[in-house]
Amino acid sequence: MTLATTDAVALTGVHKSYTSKRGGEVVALDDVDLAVPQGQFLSIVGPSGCGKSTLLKIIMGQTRLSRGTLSFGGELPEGRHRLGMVFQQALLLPWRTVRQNLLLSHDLNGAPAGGSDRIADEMLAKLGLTDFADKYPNELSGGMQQRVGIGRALVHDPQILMMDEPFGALDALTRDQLGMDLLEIWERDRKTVLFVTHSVPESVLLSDRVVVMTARPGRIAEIIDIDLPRPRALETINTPAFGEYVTRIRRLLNSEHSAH
Amino acid sequence: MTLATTDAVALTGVHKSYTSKRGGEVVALDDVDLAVPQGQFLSIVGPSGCGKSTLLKIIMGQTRLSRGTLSFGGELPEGRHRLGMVFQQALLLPWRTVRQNLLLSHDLNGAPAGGSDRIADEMLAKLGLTDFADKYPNELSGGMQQRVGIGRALVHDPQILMMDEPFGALDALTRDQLGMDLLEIWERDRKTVLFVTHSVPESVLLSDRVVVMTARPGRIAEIIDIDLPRPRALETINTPAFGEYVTRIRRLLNSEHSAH
Amino acid sequence: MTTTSDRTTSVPAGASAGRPPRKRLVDQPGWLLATGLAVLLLTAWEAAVVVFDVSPLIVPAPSAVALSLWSGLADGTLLSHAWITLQEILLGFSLAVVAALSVAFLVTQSRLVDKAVFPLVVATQTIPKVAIAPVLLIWFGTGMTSKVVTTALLAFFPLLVNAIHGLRSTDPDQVAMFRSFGATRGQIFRRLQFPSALPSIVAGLDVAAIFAVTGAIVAEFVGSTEGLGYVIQATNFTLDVSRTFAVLAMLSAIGITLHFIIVTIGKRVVFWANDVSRLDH
Amino acid sequence: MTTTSDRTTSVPAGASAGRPPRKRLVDQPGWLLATGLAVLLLTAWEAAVVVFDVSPLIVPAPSAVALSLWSGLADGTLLSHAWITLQEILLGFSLAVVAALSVAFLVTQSRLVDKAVFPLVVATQTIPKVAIAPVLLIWFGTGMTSKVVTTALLAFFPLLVNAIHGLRSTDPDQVAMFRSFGATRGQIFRRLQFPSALPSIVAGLDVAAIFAVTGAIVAEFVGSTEGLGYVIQATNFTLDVSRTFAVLAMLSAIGITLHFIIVTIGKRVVFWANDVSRLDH
Amino acid sequence: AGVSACGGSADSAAGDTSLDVVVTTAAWSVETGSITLADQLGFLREEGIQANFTTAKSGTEAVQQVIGGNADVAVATPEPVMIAAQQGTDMQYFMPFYGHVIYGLAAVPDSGIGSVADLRGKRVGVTNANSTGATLLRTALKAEGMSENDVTIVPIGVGAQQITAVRNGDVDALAMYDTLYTSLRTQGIDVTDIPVPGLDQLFGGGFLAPKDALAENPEAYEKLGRAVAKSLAWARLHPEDAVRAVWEAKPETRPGPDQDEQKAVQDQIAMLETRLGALIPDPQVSSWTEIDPASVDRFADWALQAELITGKPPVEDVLDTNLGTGIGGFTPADLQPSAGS
Ligand SMILES: Nc1ncnc2c1ncn2[C@@H]1O[C@H](COP(=O)(O)OP(=O)(O)OP(=O)(O)O)[C@@H](O)[C@H]1O
Ligand SMILES: Nc1ncnc2c1ncn2[C@@H]1O[C@H](COP(=O)(O)OP(=O)(O)OP(=O)(O)O)[C@@H](O)[C@H]1O
Ligand SMILES: [Mg+2]
Ligand SMILES: [Mg+2]
Repeated sequence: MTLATTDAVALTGVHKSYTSKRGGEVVALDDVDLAVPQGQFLSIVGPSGCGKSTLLKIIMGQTRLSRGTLSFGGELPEGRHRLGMVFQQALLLPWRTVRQNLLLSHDLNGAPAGGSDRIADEMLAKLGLTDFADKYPNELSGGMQQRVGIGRALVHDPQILMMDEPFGALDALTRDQLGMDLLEIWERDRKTVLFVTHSVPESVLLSDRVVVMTARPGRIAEIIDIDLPRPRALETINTPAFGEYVTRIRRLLNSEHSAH
Repeated sequence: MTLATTDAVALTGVHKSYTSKRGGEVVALDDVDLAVPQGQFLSIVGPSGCGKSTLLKIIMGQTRLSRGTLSFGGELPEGRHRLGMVFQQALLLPWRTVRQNLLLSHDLNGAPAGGSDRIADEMLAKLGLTDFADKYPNELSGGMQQRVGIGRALVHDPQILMMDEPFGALDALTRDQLGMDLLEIWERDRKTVLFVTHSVPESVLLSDRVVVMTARPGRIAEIIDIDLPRPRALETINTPAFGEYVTRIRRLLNSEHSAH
Repeated sequence: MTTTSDRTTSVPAGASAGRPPRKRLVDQPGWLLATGLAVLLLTAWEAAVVVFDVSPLIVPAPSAVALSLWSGLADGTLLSHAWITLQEILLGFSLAVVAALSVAFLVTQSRLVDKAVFPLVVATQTIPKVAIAPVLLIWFGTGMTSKVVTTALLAFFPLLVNAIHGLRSTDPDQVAMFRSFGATRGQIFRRLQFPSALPSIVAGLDVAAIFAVTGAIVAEFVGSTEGLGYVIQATNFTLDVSRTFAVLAMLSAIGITLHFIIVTIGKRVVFWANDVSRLDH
Repeated sequence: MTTTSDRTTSVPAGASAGRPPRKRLVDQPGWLLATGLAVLLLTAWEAAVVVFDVSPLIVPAPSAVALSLWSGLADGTLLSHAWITLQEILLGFSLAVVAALSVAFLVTQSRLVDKAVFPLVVATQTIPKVAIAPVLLIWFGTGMTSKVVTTALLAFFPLLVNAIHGLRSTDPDQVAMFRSFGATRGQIFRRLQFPSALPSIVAGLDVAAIFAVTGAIVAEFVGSTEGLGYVIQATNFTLDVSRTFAVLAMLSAIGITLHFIIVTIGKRVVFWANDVSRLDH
Repeated sequence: AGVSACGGSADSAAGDTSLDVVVTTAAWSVETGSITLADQLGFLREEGIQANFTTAKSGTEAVQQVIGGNADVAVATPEPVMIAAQQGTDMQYFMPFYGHVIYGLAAVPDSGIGSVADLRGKRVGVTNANSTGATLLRTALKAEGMSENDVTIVPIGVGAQQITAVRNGDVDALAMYDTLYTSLRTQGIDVTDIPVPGLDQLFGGGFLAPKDALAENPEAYEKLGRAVAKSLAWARLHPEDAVRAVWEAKPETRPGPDQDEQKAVQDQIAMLETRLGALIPDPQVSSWTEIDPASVDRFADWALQAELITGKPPVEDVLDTNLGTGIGGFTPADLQPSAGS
């Protein structure tokens, strides 16, 4: 796969295997070709252990690929502000309050304090954590911590936003609400988003494309374009087209699952 | 609320508040009365931060309650084998392989090695981790780790099993499958189960009763008896009664949510 | 099945009136318990000295030590010597902290320093300070500088190892997160690695402070005309063993004070670390 | 928008044929880099001695030290002394490990010991071993026992503090999990707290080993007629400074060997700990 | 051995009486090595005595070893003994080792110092601020109507460090002991003695043991003393042989490969003669083994003056004069080493 002019990130023939402590290799990704156009909202679904986190970590530069090419394109600012990630764990800094954790990237980039405060307040409200602004992470519930992790990445506002099961620890309502907030933010700036989720409806509701992966070795089974009109709302769920996409993806996942 | 003869655990007027590092109190639980009859499968749903984990931790004896009474009843063996918990984080021991982590409670209780091996193999198959028996936790994906945590508690086979969002990091299929496995194990022994989840259908599908909680201060809004025939299967989802329960609980959660 | 509950956790004692709280020994404040035990041990020691008729030239009775300590404090001599030693300890300790943290920074930031320089640093640590003290005297003179340097040399290594250990145990995922936020190397160090290492660094500071006390004394042994180490030598020469022990008691007091200062400040600085008390109930 | 990618991570060098791998300095093995730097420093030292005509009584030339080391090794005297010292180091170190881990166990398991005994342990640590040497000699004799005890006393504290620090940083949730599995206190210690503390304990062992080397030498200074510490004293008297430095070189070799043994074993034992290399790319 | 051995009861397998002897020295040297030659040359075996020689860093520590029952005999200078006697711990000298007080003052070449009076305003090097050398300096200054505030006391240690300090010109004068001056001279630094009147009339120290042990089993101590006295006399007669014998027994005293062996022999002979010359003025006469009570008394006077002690112990308390004659009961003809052990 070659890099189109408008691709934010492209992977060609990517292979990743881990060598185990006790010897033996685990192939996490095999022969993955994926190009993500600038400004696209792309979801990745697949069974547990199929290499979704590995894929994001490779793009982050956190894990080296064993074979293949990773390239970034387009008008990306050098070095800074390029990538942002919400990890599967919240990864908050225990010595910073909720507000300070949210503003981490602002602090690192020397943003003026005044503007940051307003941004933090808005984000706190969105996350439903206004009362917890001055609490420390270990005073929060699991879901609250995860919300702070999401907020931190959104405040960072990167060119490519990667989210690894960000809503996993949240109740349905908070989840829907944050999903809509995310969509709203995305509609405004059209940053590139790579979104890993276990919820098929969520992937359909949010994305332009859904990548369905197979387990061991992690391969791309199919990439499905979601041709639903934008802007989308929670009501989109009730349209027949939505249901069809969901059924189709579920069937794909099922067949992949039973093949093992 | 008094302790009925058949109650495995009962909470009366339980109040829990945390004192924050920066001063100020957070009320996590307020005036909670709850009796769980022996052998009941009880689910707890509620918005993020409403005190679900706190409730389980109080029963575990991991957190002290501020006011109220906690009592255990029935034919519980002294000390050992009484409580088991799947935490919101997997909490695996990084120096033990998957198999060794699964057999932790066996090792601690000096079980004979032979029988343990068979149990571990069965559990590994159920969890879909047979190929990963000899891997270490940091060689697993997030969902795989969570599965080991679930398996460990099931192998332990306690009188009261508590599970805090055990399926949060799993894809829908694995989730359904493990839910059914859990139900099967439960049908066999009828241990008492306290199950925290964010999935309303899941709570209805699995439980005898569903506790709906409200956020800050964490109170019990309503306790709903699920009168669906057992044994249940995934097909139960398609019955009208099931749909009604789900709708009713969702409505409750919604109203609680919008009240804030 | 029984109707009685086999375990009941009730309202904490403080809230329920009427029931008098049963004070257990372990709930007494730490200083009281430690002092109590110390008094007990000193009494046993006093008794042993009397019963076994131990020569005061080898181990004096605690009462004699106390008397000597009192008279030495009263006439001001011990205090003025202690002040000298304390300065050496504090200056040496500070020097060690700066040096150890700097080296730890370099070792953890540069693989070249780690591989090439660190083994040599370890190699120098085995050289007994007493053996190179003469060289230090020649380089830094007989004044306070040479004592401060010796003190720092002794306090340096425990802190260095702990700082490196702490800096290395930073979560790699968090480093990746900082990188993605465009953090510079320096920012990753200051904002992430350093705070992550703090619990380990505090443990290192604890050891370093205690070794700084020993370091100052050893330095004074080698060549000095003032300080508590000098007093130990002087009283050793005059076989005034009670006074020697009185000085040792002062050193213990200095050490334990430094320990508690570091532990107390450490707890405040590393407020987020696991609270031990959570393990005990 | 540009068609070129501004960053491309390609196949690792090893897999793609044809492109010769560019060896960077930092990729050389550690021993090579450290030895290289050591040789560099020794050359500079040799040059400095020649150029500034330094008296061999202050700092002998490395060549003279090497010669002295060689002849001392060849005629077996240094080796026999080294063997004595090595025994003291290893025995003292082992004693310190047992004592420190036992005390750490008691301190972390019993709040009473923590509150009452631990402060007294800290208090004793500031007492310079040289000052109580006569007492140690009288209690433990002039033989090897007193040296082993002194060595152990010096190595004890860094390990103790690190072990306590490590044992205390166990995750309380995991403790709760063990409790729910019916684990006894002993099991929680052995199966959870101890392994959790291992990374910290390994750091403590590193410091303790280095201090054991110093401890044995200090012990031999105080009163002994054999061992490397004694040789340092003897050669100081005979003004054989080259031999003194040769002994220091041997001590460094012993220290660095112990360090690498502990680091290597440590890495295997604590295989699950954060891999540093993951931070560096 | 332990305390019981000095009663002669705890005999070794060979039927010998075993005694633990602690010698004040940081490390063996040719001077202290001449004591242990008694073992090497077979003199101890002839007497039926087994001796275990160990070292202590200071006289105080040596004496503490005896008080603590860890050693039977100490070789030490008299200051700690006087102090201990004052505190009621009786230990008696039964044989001399140092001819007279080994401490003294010396001027660095070109310092222009010729007398104690010249020391005013000068820097005086001592091994350690608490050494007897420093004490001697104080009393000498006091005798001249000065105090230690009129000079600067500089601790410069021993060995290479000390020589370097003198070479660097860090000090103008020294207050140390005799062999250190010899050591400086062998290094080409020709320090000159500053006369302190009466110093060579003071007792210098030697072998001591607890009073009751000496009373209980005088023979054992006499035999030990005689064996050691023989080896000292032999070393005095054959200094080069003695130096080489010590090298053989204690290889660490041998010069390094980068040192000139012939010079080393000469240097060490000089050290040996400094030590034994004052003790044994005439090698043909063995009466040096007797300690003059008057010299001990004079030392007590000096210690009082130096404020080391506050009251003078009676000479009998620190001196056993009964063994001296027996210890010296040998002639030069007896000094035939039996085959080295
Ligand atoms: N250790 C603590 N210190 C202070 N406050 C705490 C602590 N643990 C929990 N809380 C507070 O108690 C409340 C309930 O927390 P809890 O973890 O029980 O919520 P939860 O229902 O499990 O939420 P989630 O679904 O997000 O896991 C929250 O408001 C939280 O901020
Ligand atoms: N550090 C590692 N060392 C060895 N193997 C690893 C490592 N990290 C991941 N793996 C393996 O790579 C495969 C893919 O893991 P990855 O975390 O990418 O899965 P995932 O799709 O994110 O799964 P989940 O939905 O459970 O989070 C798994 O089989 C896992 O065992
Ligand atoms: Mg994942
Ligand atoms: Mg929770």
